[in-house]
Amino acid sequence: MPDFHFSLSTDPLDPARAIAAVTRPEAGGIAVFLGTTRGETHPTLGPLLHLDYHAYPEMAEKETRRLFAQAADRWPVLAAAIHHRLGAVPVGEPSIVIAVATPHRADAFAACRFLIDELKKTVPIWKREHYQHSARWQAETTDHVAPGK
Amino acid sequence: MPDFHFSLSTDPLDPARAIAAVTRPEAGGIAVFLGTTRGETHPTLGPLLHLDYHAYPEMAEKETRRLFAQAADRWPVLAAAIHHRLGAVPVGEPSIVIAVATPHRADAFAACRFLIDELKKTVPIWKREHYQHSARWQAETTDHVAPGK
Amino acid sequence: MIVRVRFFAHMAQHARNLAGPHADNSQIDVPDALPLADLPDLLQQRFPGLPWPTSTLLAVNQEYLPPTYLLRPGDEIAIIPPVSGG
Amino acid sequence: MIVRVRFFAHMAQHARNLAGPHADNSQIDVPDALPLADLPDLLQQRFPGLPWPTSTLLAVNQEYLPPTYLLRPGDEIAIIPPVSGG
Repeated sequence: MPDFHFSLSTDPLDPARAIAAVTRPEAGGIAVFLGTTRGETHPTLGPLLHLDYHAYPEMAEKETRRLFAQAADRWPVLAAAIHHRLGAVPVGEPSIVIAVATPHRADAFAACRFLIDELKKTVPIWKREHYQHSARWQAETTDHVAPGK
Repeated sequence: MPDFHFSLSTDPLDPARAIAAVTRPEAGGIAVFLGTTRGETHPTLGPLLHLDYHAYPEMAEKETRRLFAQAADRWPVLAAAIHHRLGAVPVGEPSIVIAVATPHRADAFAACRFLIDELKKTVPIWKREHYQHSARWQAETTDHVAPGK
Repeated sequence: MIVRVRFFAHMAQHARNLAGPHADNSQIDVPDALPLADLPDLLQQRFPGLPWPTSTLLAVNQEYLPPTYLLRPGDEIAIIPPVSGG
Repeated sequence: MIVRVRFFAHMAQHARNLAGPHADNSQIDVPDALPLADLPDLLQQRFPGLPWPTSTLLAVNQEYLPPTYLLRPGDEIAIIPPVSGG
């Protein structure tokens, strides 16, 4: 199994650290993804100030390692790193950095894309949107079962 | 037209500089690609020591800007940076860093992938492979017209 | 039998509001070998009015498990509303 | 008329070996309004034995141009063997 580096931290993320963690002499390409807090303005809640990320940390790591194992099965991954920030992430700053090294670039892009897409579906991390006039959990804005059901 | 940052330099590349150049509050995703010198051993020429990159600099910039304009036509690119290293690039170090910021991640991946794929086809930069026992231009190893033709 | 139940995001906030400061991570008495599929109804009785997103998933001991799983004493069950990391 | 011709990679090395240290970037006398398509043959006569990759492209004033382009005085023509940047 190739190297996998995972971290959750309230410190600002350093993409150079994720890149260094996956750099290998056998690599021909490193694909990196940064997800950043996008500044936007809600019609009634006002401008977004920051996103606030919370995790179920033990499971977030376990689930992310499972996704990494799937990626390593599908593509010739030499090493990968996923660093997710928790707590407040201001507009313009990254909440996640994913770096994947492979011998050839197409695989690096595919595996990196797979990891961010799957992470967003299953890894237990939640964001709370802090607007100027109010805050709300992203999960609050989805459909709910009828009360009493 | 969104911001585009291009450089050719014999200095080691700093991915953080490319990422900083494209960071925007409107960005939700930044896709980054690093092409790195892959260590390999040729059956007769021995281990690869480094790659040596040369450019037709005026045209390399013009052609890369043309590719960027195509990318900005196809995807909602906020900013992009392409930094290519020239001269000797040792095994494990990047010869190119491409960073692309877009509002949503699928576009960042697509535009970044487009830029590296097209750059490799048309931008006038050439590498010379320095093996332990000999050096050769990559272009030398392709088919040539018959002498005297 | 006793199992541990953990809530997250807005569900954690509501659980605390409904049942006290530790209600988002507490031990609960449930019938022996309760199928995982039956836990949501039981929790909605214990926490009346708790918001429950339609695509909420259940994890046991840090792993998504099928609704047919039969709970065991000491299991840690996490109620996972739609995730939004990345 | 006079145009400038530039060679790169191994073609530059061979041009220098064949015709002196500046032969990879030199002024050359060509017929007026020579179609770009006719330049390779003319260069292969001037530089006998110059290796010429089959997929070599021609650029004029830092831009790939079609073979029908008619050369003008002062044009800078670059002979672009298969590129390998990135």
